[in-house]
Amino acid sequence: MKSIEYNEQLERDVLAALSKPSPWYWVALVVCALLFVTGLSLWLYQILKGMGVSGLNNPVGWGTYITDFVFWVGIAHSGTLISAILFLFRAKFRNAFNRSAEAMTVFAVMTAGLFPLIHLGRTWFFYWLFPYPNQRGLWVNFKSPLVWDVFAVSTYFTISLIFWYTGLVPDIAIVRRYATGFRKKIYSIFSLGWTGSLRQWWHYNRLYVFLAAFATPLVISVHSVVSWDFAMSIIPGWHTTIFAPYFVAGAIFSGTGMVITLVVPMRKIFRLEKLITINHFEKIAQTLLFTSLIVTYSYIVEFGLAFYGHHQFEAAHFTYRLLGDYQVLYWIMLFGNSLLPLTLFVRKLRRSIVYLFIVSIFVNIGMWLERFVIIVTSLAKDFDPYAWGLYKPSVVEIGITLGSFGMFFMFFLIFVKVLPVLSVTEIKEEAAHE
Amino acid sequence: MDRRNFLKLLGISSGTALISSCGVDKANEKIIPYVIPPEEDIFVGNPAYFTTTCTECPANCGMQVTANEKVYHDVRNIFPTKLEGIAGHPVNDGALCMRGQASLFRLYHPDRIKRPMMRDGDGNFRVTTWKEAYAKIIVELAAATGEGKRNMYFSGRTTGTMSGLTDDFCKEMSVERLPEFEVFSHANLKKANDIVFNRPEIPHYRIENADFLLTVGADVVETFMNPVASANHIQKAKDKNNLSWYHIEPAVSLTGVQASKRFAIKLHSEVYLLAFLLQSLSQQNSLKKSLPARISRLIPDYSITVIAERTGLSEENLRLLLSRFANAKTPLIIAGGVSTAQENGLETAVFAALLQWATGMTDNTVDFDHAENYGSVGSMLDVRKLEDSLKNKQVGVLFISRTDPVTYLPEAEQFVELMKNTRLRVALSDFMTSTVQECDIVLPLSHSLEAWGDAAPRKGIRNVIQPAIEPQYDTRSEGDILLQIMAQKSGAASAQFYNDYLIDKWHSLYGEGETVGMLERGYREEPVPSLPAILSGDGTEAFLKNAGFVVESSDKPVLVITPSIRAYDGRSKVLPLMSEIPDPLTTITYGEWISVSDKTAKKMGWKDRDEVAVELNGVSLKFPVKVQHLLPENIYMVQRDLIYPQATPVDSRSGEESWYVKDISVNATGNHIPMPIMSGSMHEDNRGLLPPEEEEHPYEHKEEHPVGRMYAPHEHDNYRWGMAIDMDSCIGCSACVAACYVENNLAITGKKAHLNGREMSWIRLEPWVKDDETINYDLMLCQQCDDAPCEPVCPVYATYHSKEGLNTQVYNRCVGTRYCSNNCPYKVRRFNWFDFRLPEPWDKMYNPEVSVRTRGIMEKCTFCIQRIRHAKDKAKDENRLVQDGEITTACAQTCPTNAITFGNLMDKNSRVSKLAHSNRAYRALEELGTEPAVHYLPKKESKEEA
Amino acid sequence: MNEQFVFGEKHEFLQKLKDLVKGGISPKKINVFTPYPVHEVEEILKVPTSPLRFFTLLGALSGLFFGAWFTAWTSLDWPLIGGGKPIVSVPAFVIVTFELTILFGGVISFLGFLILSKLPSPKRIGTPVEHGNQFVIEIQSEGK
Amino acid sequence: MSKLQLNTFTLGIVAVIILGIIIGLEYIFPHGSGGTLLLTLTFWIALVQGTVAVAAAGDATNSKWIGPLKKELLAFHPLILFMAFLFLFLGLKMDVFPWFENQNRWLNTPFFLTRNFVLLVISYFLARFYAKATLRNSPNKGNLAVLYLFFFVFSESLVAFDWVMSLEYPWVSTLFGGIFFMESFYAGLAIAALIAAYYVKNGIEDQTVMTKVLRDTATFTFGFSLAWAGLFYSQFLVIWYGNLPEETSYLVRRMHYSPYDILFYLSIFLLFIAPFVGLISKRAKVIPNWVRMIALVVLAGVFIERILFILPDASMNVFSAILETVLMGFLLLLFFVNRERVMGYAGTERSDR
Repeated sequence: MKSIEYNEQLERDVLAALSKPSPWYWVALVVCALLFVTGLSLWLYQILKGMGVSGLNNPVGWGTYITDFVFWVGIAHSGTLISAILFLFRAKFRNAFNRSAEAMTVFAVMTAGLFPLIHLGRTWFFYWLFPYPNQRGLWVNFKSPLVWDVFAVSTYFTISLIFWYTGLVPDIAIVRRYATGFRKKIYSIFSLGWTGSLRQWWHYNRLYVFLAAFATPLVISVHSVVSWDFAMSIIPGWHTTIFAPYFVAGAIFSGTGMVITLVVPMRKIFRLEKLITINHFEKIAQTLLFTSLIVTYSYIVEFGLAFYGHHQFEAAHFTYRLLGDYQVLYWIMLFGNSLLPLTLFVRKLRRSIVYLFIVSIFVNIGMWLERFVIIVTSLAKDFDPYAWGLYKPSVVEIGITLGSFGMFFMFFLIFVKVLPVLSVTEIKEEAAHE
Repeated sequence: MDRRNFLKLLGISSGTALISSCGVDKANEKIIPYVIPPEEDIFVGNPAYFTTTCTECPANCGMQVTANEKVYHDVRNIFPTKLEGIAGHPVNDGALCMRGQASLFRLYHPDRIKRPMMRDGDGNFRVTTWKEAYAKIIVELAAATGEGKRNMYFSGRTTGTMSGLTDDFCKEMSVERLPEFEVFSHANLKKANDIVFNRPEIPHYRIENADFLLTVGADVVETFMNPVASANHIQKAKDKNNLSWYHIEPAVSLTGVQASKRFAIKLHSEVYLLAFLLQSLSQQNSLKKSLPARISRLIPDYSITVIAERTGLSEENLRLLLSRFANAKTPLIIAGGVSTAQENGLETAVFAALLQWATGMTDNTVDFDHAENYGSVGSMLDVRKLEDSLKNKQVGVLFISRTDPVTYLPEAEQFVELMKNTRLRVALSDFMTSTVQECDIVLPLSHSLEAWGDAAPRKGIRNVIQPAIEPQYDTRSEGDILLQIMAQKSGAASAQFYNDYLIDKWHSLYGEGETVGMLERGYREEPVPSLPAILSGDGTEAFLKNAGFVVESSDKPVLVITPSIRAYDGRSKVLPLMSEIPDPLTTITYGEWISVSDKTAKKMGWKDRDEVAVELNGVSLKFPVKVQHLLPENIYMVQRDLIYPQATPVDSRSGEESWYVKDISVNATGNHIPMPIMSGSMHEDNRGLLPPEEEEHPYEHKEEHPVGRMYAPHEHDNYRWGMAIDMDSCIGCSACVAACYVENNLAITGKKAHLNGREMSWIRLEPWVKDDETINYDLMLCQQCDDAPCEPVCPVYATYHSKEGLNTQVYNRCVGTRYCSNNCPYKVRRFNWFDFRLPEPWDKMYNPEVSVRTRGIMEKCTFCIQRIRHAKDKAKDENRLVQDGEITTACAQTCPTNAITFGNLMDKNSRVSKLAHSNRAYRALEELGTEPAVHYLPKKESKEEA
Repeated sequence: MNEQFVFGEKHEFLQKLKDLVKGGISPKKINVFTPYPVHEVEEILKVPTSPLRFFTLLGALSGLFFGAWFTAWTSLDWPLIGGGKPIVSVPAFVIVTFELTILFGGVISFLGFLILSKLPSPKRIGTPVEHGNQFVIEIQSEGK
Repeated sequence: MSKLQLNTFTLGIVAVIILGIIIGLEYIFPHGSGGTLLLTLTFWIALVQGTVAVAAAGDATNSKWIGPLKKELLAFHPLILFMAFLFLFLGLKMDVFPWFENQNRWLNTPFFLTRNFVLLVISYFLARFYAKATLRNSPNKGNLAVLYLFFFVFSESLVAFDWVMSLEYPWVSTLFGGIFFMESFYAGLAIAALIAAYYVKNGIEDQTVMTKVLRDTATFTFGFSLAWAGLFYSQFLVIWYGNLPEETSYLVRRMHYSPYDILFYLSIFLLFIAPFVGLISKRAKVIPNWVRMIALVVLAGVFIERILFILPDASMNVFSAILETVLMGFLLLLFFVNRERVMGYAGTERSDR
């Protein structure tokens, strides 16, 4: 088949996704939007009444909100992993996923970014977290991990956005070619008047490499910073050196899980089986397995060393995690994060889309629970037994959490209808190589 | 009639500094409210101080009121904002208990009766005028006498001038004054002293002079007589003559666990123990005074083994007690509480009295001359008499003043019925109690902080009661009411004011000058004739002849009613703070519970919060369980304010009621009741909050690992504020907690918040069960760590470390990330989950020097930084440094045993540095390297005692 | 008038390009349009490495120095003790500095890209140039 | 070079002799011998396991870049067995460990020796199977690679926790294991870079391929300098920030006391700054001499850091330390020179690229 025809075909296949949406699409979109709105109104209610509407209490100052924050940041990470790290490693299978993964990153960071604000006691002063000249003569405390968060997350958002958009420009130019009327105008504007001239490609390639090169250490730093929100404190179960790499791996793990969760239905609905093949899935499954092993390794090390010396508090804490009030969550987490992924050693299972989808769901749940367990159990029982107490999420917290899912999927649904879900240009380039 | 004019009457120009305070006469001007001038934002002046007396319980501690000038509802006025004990006061010497600290909540209580009321035709209360009410009373009184009925005046404990006035009133109006009604009447003690010494009184126990104290059931640091004084004196005795204090009790009480040694004794068997002590001591003739033969031969004589078996005390413990008595120079035994309020409580009291006498009782340990002023207090017998005369419809007008029999008496319904047999029922009260509900005329009383008066807690002491604020409602003092009724009857144009009456009395008693002195000090000590107590052979012999040692202790379940340190007999329940602060023994705040022995609980498989139904003579009461360590098996405890023992036997000899409820059955209902238990766990397992035990030091590797620091400690220039807390002196009375609440405007969050773990206390008392032998406490508050983990994590510098070593919290900078609280190993930071505000008019008591926190911010103890600021300003004016002892925190100030020492650690000679560097001192969770500024001195192990 | 060569297949296009360069037409006069990046073109036309890297370097360094200075300066501006840590806690400040390095580096690289490749170009947005999936060689004719 | 060509048997003999000499040294210079032995063990195990791990990682992620060097890297795998036996002799030096006096459930001599020995042996056999498979290019090479990496991670972690961290008992850092296997991999890469540089310099093998390999190894070395910095910083920052006495003691002793502080900063320079700055530019990555130098710097860094880990807790004997290092270096050289035979022993026919 002549490459030019192949390319035309390819463009049609991918852009088919942008055609008129089915009723089901609208249903899904509306459901997500409603969830999103509910979440927002609950947040407003919380602002007016006070943090008391959450289940948080004296020992347990952080709960569902911070869990959600870490969870969404984690989701974001695989996007960068797939687009940047795999790009640097010249791993071929990335271009089946990178576009949607990058979109996922952007939306996930947006979602995550809300939670630090939601969990503030006085949200209306959130801007105090940013360093700006003020007549109080006060700056922010750069020693505080939360300030590191502010910088890490905002940097991460900016860079991911740029990275995503850069990759999009040539593809938008393609859509421009197909679009008509008003939409054509919009696409023209966002294509920045891309021509595909030598000069453009020349700088474009460099930029892409540089952005990838920046994104890679960035993604690692971001989740390290997130992990340090906990590791910097002295609470048993939080204060441990392995946290940074452990959280990074966990993040990529959960993110990869989410990629699968998103791409499997997308592939089915938009009939992209030709472009997103089983082999691609096998690769992504291997990533899942690999990161799962790292996470498991961290679990084992954490546990082992807790009982290694006479570290009374650590030992007490991990016993509590294992057998205490939250043990059920912990065991579910272990199943989803450590046991189930092991089955991916079996090639047949690796290559079964349905099975992968199921595993990915468990991974999402497991990773959410992991953060929850780490955050809550450590706070619930720390040094002073008198101050021990339990936490359980309130309706408001659950509502806002669901709202965040609504927000994320709403954006994703909009994305799949307005932008090419695969990197057409890269697939062309890839095809030309063979 | 305001202070100024009154002082004029006293013949003192308002210029003279009446009370040692600069602000006082300014304050006087401000007693009359006036609309505020434009610049309403500047109003925090220096506070004014008044001396007065606490009327929250019969102990009558001397109080110094701090009144702040502030704007309330656009009106500038002065408001009492803090109560503290008068330093050097013979009763409480500067200290105040938690109830006293909280009594401001009574002053500003929204539920107070605000105007006189009268029951109209259809039986509803309607507002009336005083005149009308008086008129009705006068008419009814006359009518009743006409019918040949008896009018009666039934009141709570009344002392001082008021007592005299009441007599005048009763004579004038032909009313019988009944013996006063107190739940804790201590009738057996009075009776016993009558038998043994012909002195039907409760002596003043001078614990400070004892070198060995044996308390038998008497909860001396909770409610017995004057707990503040007792605690204070126990500490004095510890310092002076190295007192060792043993406590014997059938149940378990805070007092018990605070004693240097505690013995659990079988129910009713105290009397055997005392008898045994008497006998054995006289046999080894180590008695200071030997009992006359005719008495000693009547004292049962049992072998040590029998006694050991009867009492449940081990033989060596018995020997230990004997040797203690034998070797003590000035031993003191105090029986009371649960040990005398029982079937053979009288015997117990008598033997205790005999033991007192025989072991060399002198006026400096058991002082009858300064006997506690309980003479006019009646017993259950008197109540029965009243009930009889009500039954026979002999009562015309019944005055019920400052007491609530319907709530506290057994068979309340019956009493309500009986009351109906009167022509008219007049209530003098500040609250709509169940008794007041049953009356026809309600005369609202002013709070003692709104009225003049005096009190005589014990012979030889006269306390001043003077107002710190105008009456907030149309209320009057009892004195005024009685005088006005009399005046209205005699048709006088205007009645004499009670304070005029007082002046006359005081002038006639002490003369003008002395009166002023008394007002300045707040009290006056007057000489009393000394009349040594002599053993009355006949009385004692007569009693012993037919004394019954009948009641044997049994293994059936028994419900023991104990007094409550928070509610006293129940009267202090109306103070919301008393439910907010945990019960020191169980750490329960709101609601009721039944204490179940841990052994019983294990056997029955009950856990905290399981609901049980207690069947006692037909009635079934439901309580959630609180497992209580140290409580003997089959013994259940419920606090006095929660239930009244229905129909428990009353001792016909003394009128004392028994607090033991027998033949009960307790079964689980299967329900699970949410109950706010503040303590997450009672077991410390060597986490470093209590001092680590020598034998198994949890940080043995310390030496092989040099204590490392990543960065150098930072500088302090003149001050590093620190604290030393002596847990050996601390008696767990929680007065410090209450003081902190009032001083720092802490929020009252309520039961729901407590169930969600959202209490706001900045300082808390943590009980730890030590290997099922005893309960040790630590007092946890912000440790003001030098390397505070909470500080660096705050993104906005809302908390940071001051040069003076204070871990400060900037309320208006805080955005509420709660990271600091997460990272605080002591968990002493508190977050404002909602806008916790005191409802009006309680907000009148807010301390204007401390900001009231809004929702969404973190708050914490800062060593009463407002007080530090004041002292430093003062020092700065006189350009010098703050002296040691010049400032103290609210918690330290009110501590009856001075367990808390606050000061400057940079000053090597300050009391706090000395204590901090004493070899006893340790710091909480020291191995975390947080460098706390709070140093603890552990409770001395009772081993050292034996 | 520029002369244009249009190809459907990559190899034909590259072949022609090679010939043209051999044919002595200076690479400066040649412009090509491709549907996706073709690295061979750069080799054939001897295009030097993109100057974009200087923007990147500039961005990264400015971020680095700004971060290092800003964290230290703000802390010293009002020195507040926290947890006994030094006022200027380098280990803690490394992080923010690092993030700023990346932020500046990334953003300035992007701007550099826009500047260098003359994007966005209003002209092209107005009337887009479409070559579809074809490979186009454009040679500026003499005189111009 | 060709002088060093030996047959398999002689190679074995030489290995045994060297083993004997090293043991001997421990007895000739008993003072501080425990520390010296630990140094030799921890450093060289990192190298030999690392080289195999690098090859395995290539197969696990089936990225082609390392292919051309596979055989060279795998040539060292028999030395894992060598180290395993050398390790056994640590059994005679257990007194270097503070917990030797009061042993507990995990830290007691028999269990300590067996678990580590067994893990090493297992990882040896896996390395061997993997080497066979990959050179035969058999389909399950990928799985074997993963399996090897799995055990590599665990045995290196135990090297970290058991051999080194327990010198500071009861001090713990959960990241210690991670740092160790990461460094081992780092060292493996450095060796790969050395070989690539050597090939390019002496024009052995296909130059275009080798230059590419050189660039890739260099790039990865560069990347790992960052990764190392990341892990080091993660551990440092947590301890620094927490400032818990029983945790800081470890760092304080190495940062605030001479001479360790020099080693401390030196290792940071050798393992992070030098390779990062040295290899940041695209051009530098293909200059054989330069890359070789950086590679040696990295290896030196790992060596220095091992000293830094061990020396504060277990004294060393300088002379025997040097001698042992030289001997081991020689042994590695031998195995490299005789890679064809070793691989032959590993049961592969000459594979042609």
